[in-house]
Amino acid sequence: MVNPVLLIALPLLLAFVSIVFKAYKNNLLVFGTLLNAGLVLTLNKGQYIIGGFQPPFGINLVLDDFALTGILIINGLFLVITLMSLEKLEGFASVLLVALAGLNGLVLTGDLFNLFVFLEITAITAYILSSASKEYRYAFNYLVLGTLGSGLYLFGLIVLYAVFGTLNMADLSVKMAAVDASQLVLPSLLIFIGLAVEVKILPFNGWVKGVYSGTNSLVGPLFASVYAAGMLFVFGRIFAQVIPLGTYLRTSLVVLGALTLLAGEVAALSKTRIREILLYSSIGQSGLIAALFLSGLVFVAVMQLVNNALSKAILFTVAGQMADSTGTDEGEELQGAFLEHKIAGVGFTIAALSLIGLPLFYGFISKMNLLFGIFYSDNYWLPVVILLGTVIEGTYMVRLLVKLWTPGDEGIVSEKAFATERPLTIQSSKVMGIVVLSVVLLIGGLLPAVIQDNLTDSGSLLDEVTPAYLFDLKGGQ
Amino acid sequence: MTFDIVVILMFLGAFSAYLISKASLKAGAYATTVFSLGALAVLLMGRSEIGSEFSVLFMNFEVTVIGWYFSGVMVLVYAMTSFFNSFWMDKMMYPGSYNFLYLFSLAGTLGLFFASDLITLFIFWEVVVWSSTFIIPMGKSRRAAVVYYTISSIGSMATLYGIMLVYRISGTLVIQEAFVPLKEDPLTATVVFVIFVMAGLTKIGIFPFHIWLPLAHGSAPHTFSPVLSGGLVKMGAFIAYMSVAILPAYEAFEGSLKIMGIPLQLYFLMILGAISIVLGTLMAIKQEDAKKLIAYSSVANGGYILIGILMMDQLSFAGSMMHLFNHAIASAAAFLAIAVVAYRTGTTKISELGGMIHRMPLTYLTYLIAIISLAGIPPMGGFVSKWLIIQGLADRGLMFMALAAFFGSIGSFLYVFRPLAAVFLGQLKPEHEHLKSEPLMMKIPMVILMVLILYFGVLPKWLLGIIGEIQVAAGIEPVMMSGNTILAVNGVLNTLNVFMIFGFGFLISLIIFLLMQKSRRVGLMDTYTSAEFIYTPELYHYAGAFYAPFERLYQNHPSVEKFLGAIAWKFHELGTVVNALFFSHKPAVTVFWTSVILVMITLGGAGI
Amino acid sequence: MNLVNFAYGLLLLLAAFVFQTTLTGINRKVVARLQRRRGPKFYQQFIDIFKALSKGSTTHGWVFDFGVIMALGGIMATAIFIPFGPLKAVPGMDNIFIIAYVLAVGMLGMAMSASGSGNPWASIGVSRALTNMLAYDIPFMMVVFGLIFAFDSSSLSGLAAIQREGGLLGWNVLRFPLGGIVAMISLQGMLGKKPFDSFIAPAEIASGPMVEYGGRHLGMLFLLHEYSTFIEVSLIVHLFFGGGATVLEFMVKYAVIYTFLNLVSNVLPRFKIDQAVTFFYKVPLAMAVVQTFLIIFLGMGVA
Amino acid sequence: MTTNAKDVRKTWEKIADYFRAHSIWMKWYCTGCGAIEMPPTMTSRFDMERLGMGPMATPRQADVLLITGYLSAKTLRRVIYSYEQMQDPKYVVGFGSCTLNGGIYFDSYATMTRLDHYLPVDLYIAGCMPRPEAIMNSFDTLIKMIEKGEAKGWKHYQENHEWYRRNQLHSLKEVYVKDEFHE
Repeated sequence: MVNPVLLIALPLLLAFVSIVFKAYKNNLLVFGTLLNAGLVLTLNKGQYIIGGFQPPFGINLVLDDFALTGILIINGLFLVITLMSLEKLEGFASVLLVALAGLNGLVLTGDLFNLFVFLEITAITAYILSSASKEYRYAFNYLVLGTLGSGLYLFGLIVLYAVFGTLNMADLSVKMAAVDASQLVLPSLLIFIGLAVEVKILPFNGWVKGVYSGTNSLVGPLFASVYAAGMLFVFGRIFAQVIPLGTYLRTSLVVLGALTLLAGEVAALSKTRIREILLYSSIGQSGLIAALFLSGLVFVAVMQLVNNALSKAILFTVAGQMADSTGTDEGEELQGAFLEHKIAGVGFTIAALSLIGLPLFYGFISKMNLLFGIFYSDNYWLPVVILLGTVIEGTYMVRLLVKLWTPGDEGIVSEKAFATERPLTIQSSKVMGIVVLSVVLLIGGLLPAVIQDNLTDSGSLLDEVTPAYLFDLKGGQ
Repeated sequence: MTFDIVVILMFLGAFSAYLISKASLKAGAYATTVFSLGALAVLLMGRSEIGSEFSVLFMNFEVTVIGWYFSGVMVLVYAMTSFFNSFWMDKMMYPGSYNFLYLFSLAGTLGLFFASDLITLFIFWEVVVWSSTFIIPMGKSRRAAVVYYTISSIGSMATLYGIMLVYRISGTLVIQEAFVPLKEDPLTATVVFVIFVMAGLTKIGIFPFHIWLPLAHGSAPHTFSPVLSGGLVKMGAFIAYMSVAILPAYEAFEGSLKIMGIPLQLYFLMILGAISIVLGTLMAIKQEDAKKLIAYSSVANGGYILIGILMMDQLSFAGSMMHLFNHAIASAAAFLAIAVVAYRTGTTKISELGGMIHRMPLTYLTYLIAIISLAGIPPMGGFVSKWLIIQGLADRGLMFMALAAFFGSIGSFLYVFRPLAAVFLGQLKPEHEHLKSEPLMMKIPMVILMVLILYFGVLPKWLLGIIGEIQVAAGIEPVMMSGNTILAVNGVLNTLNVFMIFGFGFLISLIIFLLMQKSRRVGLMDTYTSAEFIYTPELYHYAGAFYAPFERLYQNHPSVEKFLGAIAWKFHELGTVVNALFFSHKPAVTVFWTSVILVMITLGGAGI
Repeated sequence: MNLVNFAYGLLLLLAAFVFQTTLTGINRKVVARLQRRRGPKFYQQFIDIFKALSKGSTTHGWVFDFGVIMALGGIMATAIFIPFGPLKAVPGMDNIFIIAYVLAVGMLGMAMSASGSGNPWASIGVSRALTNMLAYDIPFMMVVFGLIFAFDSSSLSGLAAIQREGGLLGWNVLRFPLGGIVAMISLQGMLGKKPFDSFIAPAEIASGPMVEYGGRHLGMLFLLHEYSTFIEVSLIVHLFFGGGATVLEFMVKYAVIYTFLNLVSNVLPRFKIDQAVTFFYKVPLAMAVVQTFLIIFLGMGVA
Repeated sequence: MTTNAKDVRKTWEKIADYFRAHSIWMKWYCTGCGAIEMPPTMTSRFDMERLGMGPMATPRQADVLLITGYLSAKTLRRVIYSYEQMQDPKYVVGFGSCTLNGGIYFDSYATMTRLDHYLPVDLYIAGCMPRPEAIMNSFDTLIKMIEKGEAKGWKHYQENHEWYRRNQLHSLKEVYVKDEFHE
């Protein structure tokens, strides 16, 4: 019954209100995120037309399973992350409200130009948030590259509009499908690059290093899980459902995604700072998910996306908090950091293991499904890349975990005395948030049906892949 | 019915052990003993229920003979080692978590051995890997855990690929059915076989995946090394068994080139096994740390087990299955003995010890019996199994495997003797004058293991009976026994007679000894010194570089560790290169790459 | 297995002792003649052993005693397994691998006892002895492996009987000459005769493992030495020289081989331990591998 | 009863003494001179092995301690150590005049002039140096002594240990097992 446009309008409204009532802006933010999260649960699927013009002429919101999963993840994680790091808001409350609106809009919109608008709104909030680290140079880099991406996206859009005369997604997908895909390489590629900047596909992701490596416990998880999830949902929407890719372009882009995965993992392996490790891991995961979307495996891509978003929220929160309270996130200097923070440590561990895809955690379920999916699309090389990536990812994650849990040099028994003396504090709100997210990961791993059922139909807008390959968790066969 | 309860109970037991540890560490440690002993009891009593099937959550299980046998070995090792846990509670960084992970990994192995579909198998495989990964760094090395995890995950990821491939081909994950279509397609079968067996190879520590063993076994907590070496390594043997027996490799590779009746694919793996034997032996000989030494011996023994399993015949296979048990308990006993020494002295370096027999004779005896079995000398269990393997090799005429087996066999005398001579015998150091003997709780498992090693060396009938059942289940001729005589096609072995004659010889020898004049007891320092006076026992103790002349012969050996290390470093460098190429703080670089990609893909697209 | 077997075993042990010890005495005489000396009485070896047993002794702890008892016991048990010509104390127990491994009990016992004395010379000697063993045993086992494959039997008396069927030319040393040479060289190593005697080198490591022994311990080690010589030479007689249809035949073959090795030993200098290893792995091992290859892949000399 | 038991032991001892007499293993303690006289005695010219004699590597294995040449305070200490490491029954043979009375070094401050003050010498071989013939001759005597049960020095040492120990300590001026580097 509730119109999903409220998800966009309400935060925007609250953002304007918060500018007026500066004193209450944090409360307004909490109120807005809570309200949004509550609203998500009451939504019904369907098409919502804004302004009375029927599509393809008017603007419309599409709330299918895919979008529903998207806003569920975005609003849910946004809420948890905000609540975890309220003390880090520092006047970003209004920006965050705008960001929430933008992200919801991204996922919900059914129109490519509308999407561009939301993309810009979201990007602008991201630029602002990235300046929270006081490294304005990196924020500026981000701004430059983000603008470049938007520009290319817009350019691609113009070409499409010139050819097909419409920007409505459903309409466009039908019209584009009728044309030989090889003639649409340029606009598809332009749109791809435009989105790839935000999705962090190699080599368009030069900004990530600077921006992510300085994030605090609020901005880090927001970027790595909420923003990343939002952008990937858009990416999936467009490339799995709207723009049909020719074999050539599809293969090239999947290769690019696979390369991103490998490059990200390999780069993470060579790093020692926790946030740097995590940011490269994020790049790798983005590459993987993008490759899955490009292969048309929407369902498993969403599963992996959820896994990545949940895990990264925990990981970046802890890493950001470490950097915030101790002034460093160098793994070597934080040896044994979890000794005094066991719950957060366990959460961090669960998140890391889930990210690697180890059993008992949700990551395992998603990794199994995505591998089965890829095999069923008769692609035998991508699993090799993914498994290689998993090995590398496991290596650096375990290396990091071992360091954070058990201090001590090689050759001597690990002892409490070797633990770091830096004063690490983790607020109870963060601990609680971490517990909630880890429990979700655990439940997803042990009783996958709970998460599964909410995702089952999210690949169904164009439904080119029926999820028949799904590893049936109840039968095992 | 009992088995599903065991699996679930063990997982619950892991959590309860953690909770109990929060109340009292010692109690938590005892809980590990109680739970693992309980599992052992249930396993032994539930033998009649072999063949039962059950499901937990989305995982499916079936109790097979081989699964039962493997889990019995595993639980036995865990149960015996768990007696030691309580002594390290105050030394351990995370004692509660240790107890938790200890039982958790045990539960994982149970699930693994009972799995009836490939995904369940893989799930428990990974559960065991990650749970043990977090125990290892509580010991002496953090790097060990990482190397262990990496090597394990290389294997398990390869196996996962194999599982996927099998599923794609056969459309089922049930272990008994999944491999059936492969018989018609030897090429795919080869690919599946090679990648599927990888996890097994990494876990047994077959060359070139052996590098994690000495690192992890050598530096894990003293209470976990026995489990790693005696127990977890055997998981690899299980995978190897699966890939040969369930695939079934001999049928699938019927048409391929054969060497002495062994398909080339299997022969290649056997050669890897043979290399492991030789390499494990050579490396064990030169180790300066007792635990590393036994770890390398595990590499060598893993080679035997692998070769035997790959033979899939009446003798060697039975020998290999039995060796698996013998090595498990003997290596656990040896590690436990070293653990006692480490508990009392705080070191496992051979050259820092000596004369421990004068302080802890029972430990010495445990170690002695364990190494007699490891070296395959009668009347211990290890002899029977090695005899079977070698008779089987002789029957087939696999001379290069036999060459390695002989080398490993004789070489094992060298390396097992080294800790015996330098840790337990020789001069007692002054600082160890006042060491106390081993505590009672440590004596219990050591005595049990000693008795078991001796018992199965003298009366292996029961054990070989079970192995016969396994062989029947795997579709090969079971090992023949009449009374206590093992009947091989090319020789017989009556272990009881060997034992009795040995006892007879010992008796005569004892009588001669007792008939003669009583000896005068002198101190250890009253020895022949070319009439020189000596005062420093630690200098009068031959421990370091024990086999120096022999070690010199291969000191410049090529090292696969260096090679693998170089590969790891190359990945590291690649990461730096990627970083430098693509992740610059200058946006111009990104713009440059963007235009490159744009141009390349567009031109490529236009070209097509 | 019943008491009769044990009685036979005891008799066999006595016979082996008397035979081998006399032979050792005679060989001392032979060697003396070779060096243009008169040499000791032919029963000198008995006197030496009994004298040693009659003397007082010192001990360094229970493992020092226990090791010696275990060593002699193990070697005696092995000797019981060995068929004395056609005579066998326990039928069906003369499996070559059993003998090879039971033999190791004795080695281990002695090594243990020697190290238990706390004297580093002993440990050095043991380390050399074990290294030596790693050198000579592998070529030997390799050849034996070939024989077992060729005749599908690993019983000493069985292998000997098969050889006797073919008359003189049926002897394995003639059928498989390479293997025969390897076995003889290995036997030289097993017996610890020159050039492979660096582990007891009296002048540099004070007789190695034996350094701390005196009195009854030493006497028992002498017994052990006689028995292990008996076992090792018998192995070769059975494996390569057709064993013995009669006790006399066996004893003659035995005596000839033993004396021959002794003569060889007395004209050779001593290898360092690493030289011995290198030698064994370069020459006899290569020969053994070639021989086994010929047997297994070409069936040369088998039928 | 006691005499009977003594007789039985005596028979046993007689047999043992026969073995001991005909199998004499020696530990040579050569202080400088005298060592050169041993090889000819051992090799083909005189062939001591025909008497069942031979050199041994360590005192534990040896029956006879053959001390050649003069002894100083430094070497005496080691000779005593070696002697005490030997197994009973053991015999001491003093070789050359120096062991008897100090020989040409009789007036040196460091020379021990009378070996039998410190160890129970069963047999002296006089001469400077004694030729191999003399050595063989004395070995013959030693064999006969042992066979008859007359070589009882080791028992004498046990019974008069106090006296020997006093002499040793007197001459060595220190605890006899202590070495000069450790005081």
